[in-house]
Amino acid sequence: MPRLIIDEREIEVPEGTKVIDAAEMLGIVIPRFCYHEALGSVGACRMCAVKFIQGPFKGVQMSCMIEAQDGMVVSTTDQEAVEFRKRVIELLMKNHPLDCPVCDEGGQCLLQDETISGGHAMRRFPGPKRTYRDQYLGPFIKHEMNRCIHCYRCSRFYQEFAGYRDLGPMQIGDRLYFGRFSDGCLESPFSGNLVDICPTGVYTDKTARFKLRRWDLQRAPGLCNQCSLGCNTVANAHYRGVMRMEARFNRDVNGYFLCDAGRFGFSYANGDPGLWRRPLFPKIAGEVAGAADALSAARKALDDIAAKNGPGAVAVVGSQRNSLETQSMMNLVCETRGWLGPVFFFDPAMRLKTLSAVHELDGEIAVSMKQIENADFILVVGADPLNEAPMSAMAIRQAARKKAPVVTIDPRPVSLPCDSQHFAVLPKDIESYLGALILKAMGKDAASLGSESENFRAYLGSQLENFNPPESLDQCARLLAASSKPVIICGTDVTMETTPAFAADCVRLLNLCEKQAGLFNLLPGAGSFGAGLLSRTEVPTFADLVEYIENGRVRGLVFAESDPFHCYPDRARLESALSKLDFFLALDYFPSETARRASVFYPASTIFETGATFLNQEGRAQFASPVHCGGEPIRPGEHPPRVYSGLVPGGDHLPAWKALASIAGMEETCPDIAPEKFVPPSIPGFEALGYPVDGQRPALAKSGFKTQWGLNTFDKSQAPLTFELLMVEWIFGTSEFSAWSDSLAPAVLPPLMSISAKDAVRLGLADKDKVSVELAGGELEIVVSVSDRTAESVLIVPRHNGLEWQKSHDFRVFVSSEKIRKI
Amino acid sequence: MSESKTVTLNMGPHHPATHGVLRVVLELDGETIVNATPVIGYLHRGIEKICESRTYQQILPLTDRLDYSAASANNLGYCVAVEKLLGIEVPKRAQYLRVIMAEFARIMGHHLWLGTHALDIGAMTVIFYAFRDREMIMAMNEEIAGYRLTPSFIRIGGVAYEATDDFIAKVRKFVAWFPKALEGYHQLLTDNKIWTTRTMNIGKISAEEAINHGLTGPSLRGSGVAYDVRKAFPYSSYGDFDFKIPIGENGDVYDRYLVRMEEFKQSIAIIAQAIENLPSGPVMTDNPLVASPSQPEVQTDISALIRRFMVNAKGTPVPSGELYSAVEGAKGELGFYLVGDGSEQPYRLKIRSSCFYLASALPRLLVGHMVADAIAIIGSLDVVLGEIDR
Amino acid sequence: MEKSDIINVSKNRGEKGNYVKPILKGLQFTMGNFFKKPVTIQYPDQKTVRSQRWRGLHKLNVDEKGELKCVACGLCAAVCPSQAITILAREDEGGTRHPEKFEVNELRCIFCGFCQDACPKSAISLTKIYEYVNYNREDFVFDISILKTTGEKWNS
Amino acid sequence: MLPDQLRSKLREMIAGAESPREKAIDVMYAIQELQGWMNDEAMVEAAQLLAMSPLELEELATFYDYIYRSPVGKFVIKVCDSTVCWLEGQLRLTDYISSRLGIGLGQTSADGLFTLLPVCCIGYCDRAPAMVINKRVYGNLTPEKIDRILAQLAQKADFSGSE
Repeated sequence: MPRLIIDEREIEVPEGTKVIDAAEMLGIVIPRFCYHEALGSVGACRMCAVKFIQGPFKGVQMSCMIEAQDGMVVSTTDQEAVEFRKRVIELLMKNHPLDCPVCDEGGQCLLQDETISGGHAMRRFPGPKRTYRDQYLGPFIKHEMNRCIHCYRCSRFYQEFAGYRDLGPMQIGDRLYFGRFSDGCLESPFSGNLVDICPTGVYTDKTARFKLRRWDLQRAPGLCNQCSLGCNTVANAHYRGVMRMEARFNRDVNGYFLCDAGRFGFSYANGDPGLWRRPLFPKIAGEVAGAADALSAARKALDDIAAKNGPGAVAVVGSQRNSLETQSMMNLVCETRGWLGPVFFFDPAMRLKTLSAVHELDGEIAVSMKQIENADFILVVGADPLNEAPMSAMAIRQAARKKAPVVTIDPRPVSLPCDSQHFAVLPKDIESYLGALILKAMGKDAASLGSESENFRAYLGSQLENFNPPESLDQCARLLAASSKPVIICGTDVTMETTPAFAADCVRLLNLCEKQAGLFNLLPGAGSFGAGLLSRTEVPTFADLVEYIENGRVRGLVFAESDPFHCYPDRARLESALSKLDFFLALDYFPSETARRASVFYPASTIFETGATFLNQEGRAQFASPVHCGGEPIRPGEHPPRVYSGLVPGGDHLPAWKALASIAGMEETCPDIAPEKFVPPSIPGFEALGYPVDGQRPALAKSGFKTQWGLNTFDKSQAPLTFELLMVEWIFGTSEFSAWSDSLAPAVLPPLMSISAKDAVRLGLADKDKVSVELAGGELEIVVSVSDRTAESVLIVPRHNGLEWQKSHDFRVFVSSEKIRKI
Repeated sequence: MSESKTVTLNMGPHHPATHGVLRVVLELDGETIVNATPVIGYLHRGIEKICESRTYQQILPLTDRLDYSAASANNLGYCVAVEKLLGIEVPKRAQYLRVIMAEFARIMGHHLWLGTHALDIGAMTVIFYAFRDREMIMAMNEEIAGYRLTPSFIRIGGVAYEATDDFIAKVRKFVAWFPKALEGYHQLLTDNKIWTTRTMNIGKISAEEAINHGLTGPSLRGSGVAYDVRKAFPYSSYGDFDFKIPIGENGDVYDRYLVRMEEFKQSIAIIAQAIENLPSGPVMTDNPLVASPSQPEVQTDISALIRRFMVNAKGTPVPSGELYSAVEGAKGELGFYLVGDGSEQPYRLKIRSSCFYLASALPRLLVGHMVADAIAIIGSLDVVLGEIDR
Repeated sequence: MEKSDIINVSKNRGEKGNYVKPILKGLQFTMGNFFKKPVTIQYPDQKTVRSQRWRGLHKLNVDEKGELKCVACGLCAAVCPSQAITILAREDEGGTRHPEKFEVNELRCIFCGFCQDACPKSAISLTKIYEYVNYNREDFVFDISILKTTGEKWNS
Repeated sequence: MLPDQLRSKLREMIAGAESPREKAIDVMYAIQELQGWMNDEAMVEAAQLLAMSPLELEELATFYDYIYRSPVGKFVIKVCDSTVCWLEGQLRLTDYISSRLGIGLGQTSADGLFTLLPVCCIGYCDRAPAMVINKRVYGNLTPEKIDRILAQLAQKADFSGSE
């Protein structure tokens, strides 16, 4: 560990630390443009010059290019270095246009800050400035190339870090241009990070264009709740609306970056009737009512049903986007009042998968995204990281950049922003491939590993009887055997019920072989981990609940941040079931069909208005602070308010969990927010933490081998010439957030059904053909995309908001070949 | 059987002789004051708290509104404090212009005191002449700063604008003319028997007591203590000027009157020296963190534009540290206790208001006097509620 | 402090017993001024001239084409100590930035002139108008249309 | 868009390389030889052949002065604008050429014969000022010499690649 002296202060830093980072550890921020911790150093901008007084280097050098070494004495304030930096900034400013007043970056601009701090005050160069033509870069990013200072951060991020190949540096010298080959949308779903990473205003946020200045914003550390990763954000609000999102640094979770779905998918939370669609007023039977009236009406109706038909006639339905607070309150309400629920899952299989994924994960095998980046072998099973949890794909790329092999086993044509070996296999075969791979990697000497290994071999022996693994699997097994820190990324969307548990035990087996293997599950939503923790076994899923409604057992429903019209595969049945109910209440912030039909609708507040805790898929509890108080957005002409009001208009919205407490008559008895009272004591780790719990991973008990994989209920049989209809997620266009965030709409691609090349030949279909698939509920018309990376005998269809996939009538559907017709 | 009972008299807050919204609760035994309690806070605007959420530049107009009768002196006090914390040097020309503005502010403040104080006691004439001359200074404020009462002319790092020729001509004219006007005030009051009878040996306070009560400015000097911040801790080039500190002997209303009358004379002498020896050069520091560049620069030079942007939008980051810095305001020692935390906004700004100490001495001064004398005593202390209440 | 810096004003103070002489002296001063031209003027019939630097009502300046110079950068709103300025920007068809809304609440304003000092485009300036009346407080919230023509209402 | 013959020749060329990318310059030269410059369609096709994104090829194409992304004349005059040539009066000579041909830097003469471009050091400093026309280097330039060279070239219509 080298020790060096910077500005007369001594510090000891880890081997390989750059001098610029060593100084930052001391709180000395050396000016920089091109250097970024995530991107590394290139020494392009010459801004981080410091004077090396003693040691192996002498004189003015770039602190980002030199690693800290013993005996170094560095001065950042030396006159020579200061003068050097002043000249550099003067040169960088040579071509910068007179743009600050019209530039959105103004006020949060690194170039502005460094110009001031560098002491460059007067332009001396009288010559003309070079100018460029700007490009159209899609709906999210505005390109203004004249402002560029040629630091290369954008192309380094875009090409090297994120792994996309359509934006980069062109020309040389003074003509250097960062852009695309021709105008068009950026292909990367991480393009929004260009806004954060650009030290000046070349790339600005188009969704927030000209709407704000940094100093006008209310900012708060927030969370992205669109997938299970729980990336950290900074939410920026203005005029009671969320205006933009920035990534917030969290070394263990998302690092410095954020995906575009998370960054631009916030407008659902804004409620200006003219611009956005968020419902802001409580409604009783479709008529606008006061908040208190709506709550008391709901309370009375539910009490009546409970009194007449017993408490079990009322059920509480949640979803994958509930916060931990809502989930805990639903649990508490159901326990106290005897109501049925809480129902977190629509699909019974998904419930099983989530529960096993959550309960099989323990503190020893769970890994964070940071650990994925440092893995030396990555095995993706039944997961499509880029579509299900985009930032995990970014983490995989970082591992791949460090030469970690990436293997994907999935029916989908999984594509990652890095080289990977793909095995297109049916969901039922994923375990066989995984098992065979692990078995081969364990090698012969693993026989001595103990009973777990024996069980595993015995189980696999039966499974692999008729299984002929391809050659390439042997190659992968050798790489896995050679690795020391492999990570298995296991999905829950298309896998069998047992796969998450199986994957967990595979990880444990690898650990028996003296590896530090890790498991990283991808769950269906931000609240999935909490739902898995708090789900009680006797509680039915929504699929069961529909039956109860039909046979009259359940007469009243509460939907807490839940929209079955989005998730339930049989719309006709759902409509008739809901019409049979005496009463149902919707607590939501989406203008969903459920909210529209509800007997009473109460507009719950969003994550931006009332803080919320989420457990991400590795069990890390994180708290999103509220950023604004909510209420009706201030329209132009209303600010500053001319009339005094103690209450923000429309600002009395409660979060779903508080509304629920009030409806259940528990606002008196309900504990004030405190996790140890909320979360049942059966889940360890919360009682020691105060509220809000943030950034910590409550200790997950060591669970050990479960070997539950023998108890497979999954029907593996599939008639010949039938296709399994696999419903999958896309990064844009399938989630509820995407459905109601108009800001994401331009990025949503039309739905495509992916089939394998062989199947396409068999069915006589070609790429871009439009087909009609006959389902139980009607015909589904969709364009075909043929890929040789898709597994055979599956039809892969996104749960696209522009597609009426709710005709499929069941969560698992098979379609025979004659039902697929080209039109 | 006779019972002795005191009468409580509420003087103010809307009383023509309390000059603002000062309220004094008087307890009277007959016509003699046995107890007096000043009540303040009717003009409280929370300036100190507002300062914590404003940039250093934005605070400046607020300081105008402390002792609004002598606004430039407050500007100067605040700017000197911030500049000390920033560690920047103000150009000499700006320092001289500041002195001119601050001394004009003192004269303006004394004009207001003289006119209203005499009016309270019954001498109606003086206020017309005092205000006639005060108007001339206001016109000069307007000429150089664009505003009459609250010029906000002195800015952090210098002054807002260059002095115009017209301004300098006006100052010269005023300097030449004012001693004559001052002679007029003396003619009207100084030897007048009614005036001396109403003021001599009224509201007497000894030097020791005055110090103990924290009195500063003319009220302290009236008791014979030669303390003036301009001499004791010279700032803004006050050391360059030749002027004298007037002191009294008796510490009564009349001596305080005489001290202020002499201060008129000294102030005008300072202005005369400053305007004649006005150095050439810039009127604003060239420190890029402080100075907002000129309009032509901003419209052609991106570096200047960025400076404009940062200075106005973000403000000037001031190093962390704390200091107390005082100037001699029209009423006494006006101190600014400033705590910087490295950001663009002060962590705390405490204003040492000289008037607050003057008002707190009222119970001591009033007791034993007649109600009618209370008017003379309050007037002689020259309190301004804008500064007390803040 | 040096002795020479101090001047004792109470030295010549004495109980002067004469009522008449000082009063005559005062009267002499008054009579001396009695026949002089008055320094006051007959406001509002007569008005004094405001200085070039006078800080009166705001005005939004226009360029040669008659379009607002303002680009809605927001500096004036940021620097305003009394938060009297509200700006919303919009993007026109050509992608340039314009003020969608520019409001100055003249009742909040303290006329410090920081806005015109801050403006990088010389788009906002303070006029010499210091007399302004309205029947409603709301009418003192000046929007673009009023600010463009500030003063026409009261000058006519 | 590319002629089939050329395409198969390019495929062959790429197949012989360890990684396709290393042939990027040769492919572009080959295409340029045929059609004079690299237009957008040719870029996209070449990128496909090389398994690169069009942008990646563009990065290379625009980096090199000898690959033209816009149409050029028959003779491309590249005057060296580096230090030594500058010292020896490059600016004067460039002005001379541009006034003689009636074109500025980066322009092509109306008859389509000449294009004038600045270029970074061509390693001919000992005979500065220097220029390159197509593949031939000329040093020790004087106005008279330039007159001679240009007249010669204008006559020689099929001056294409003599060394």
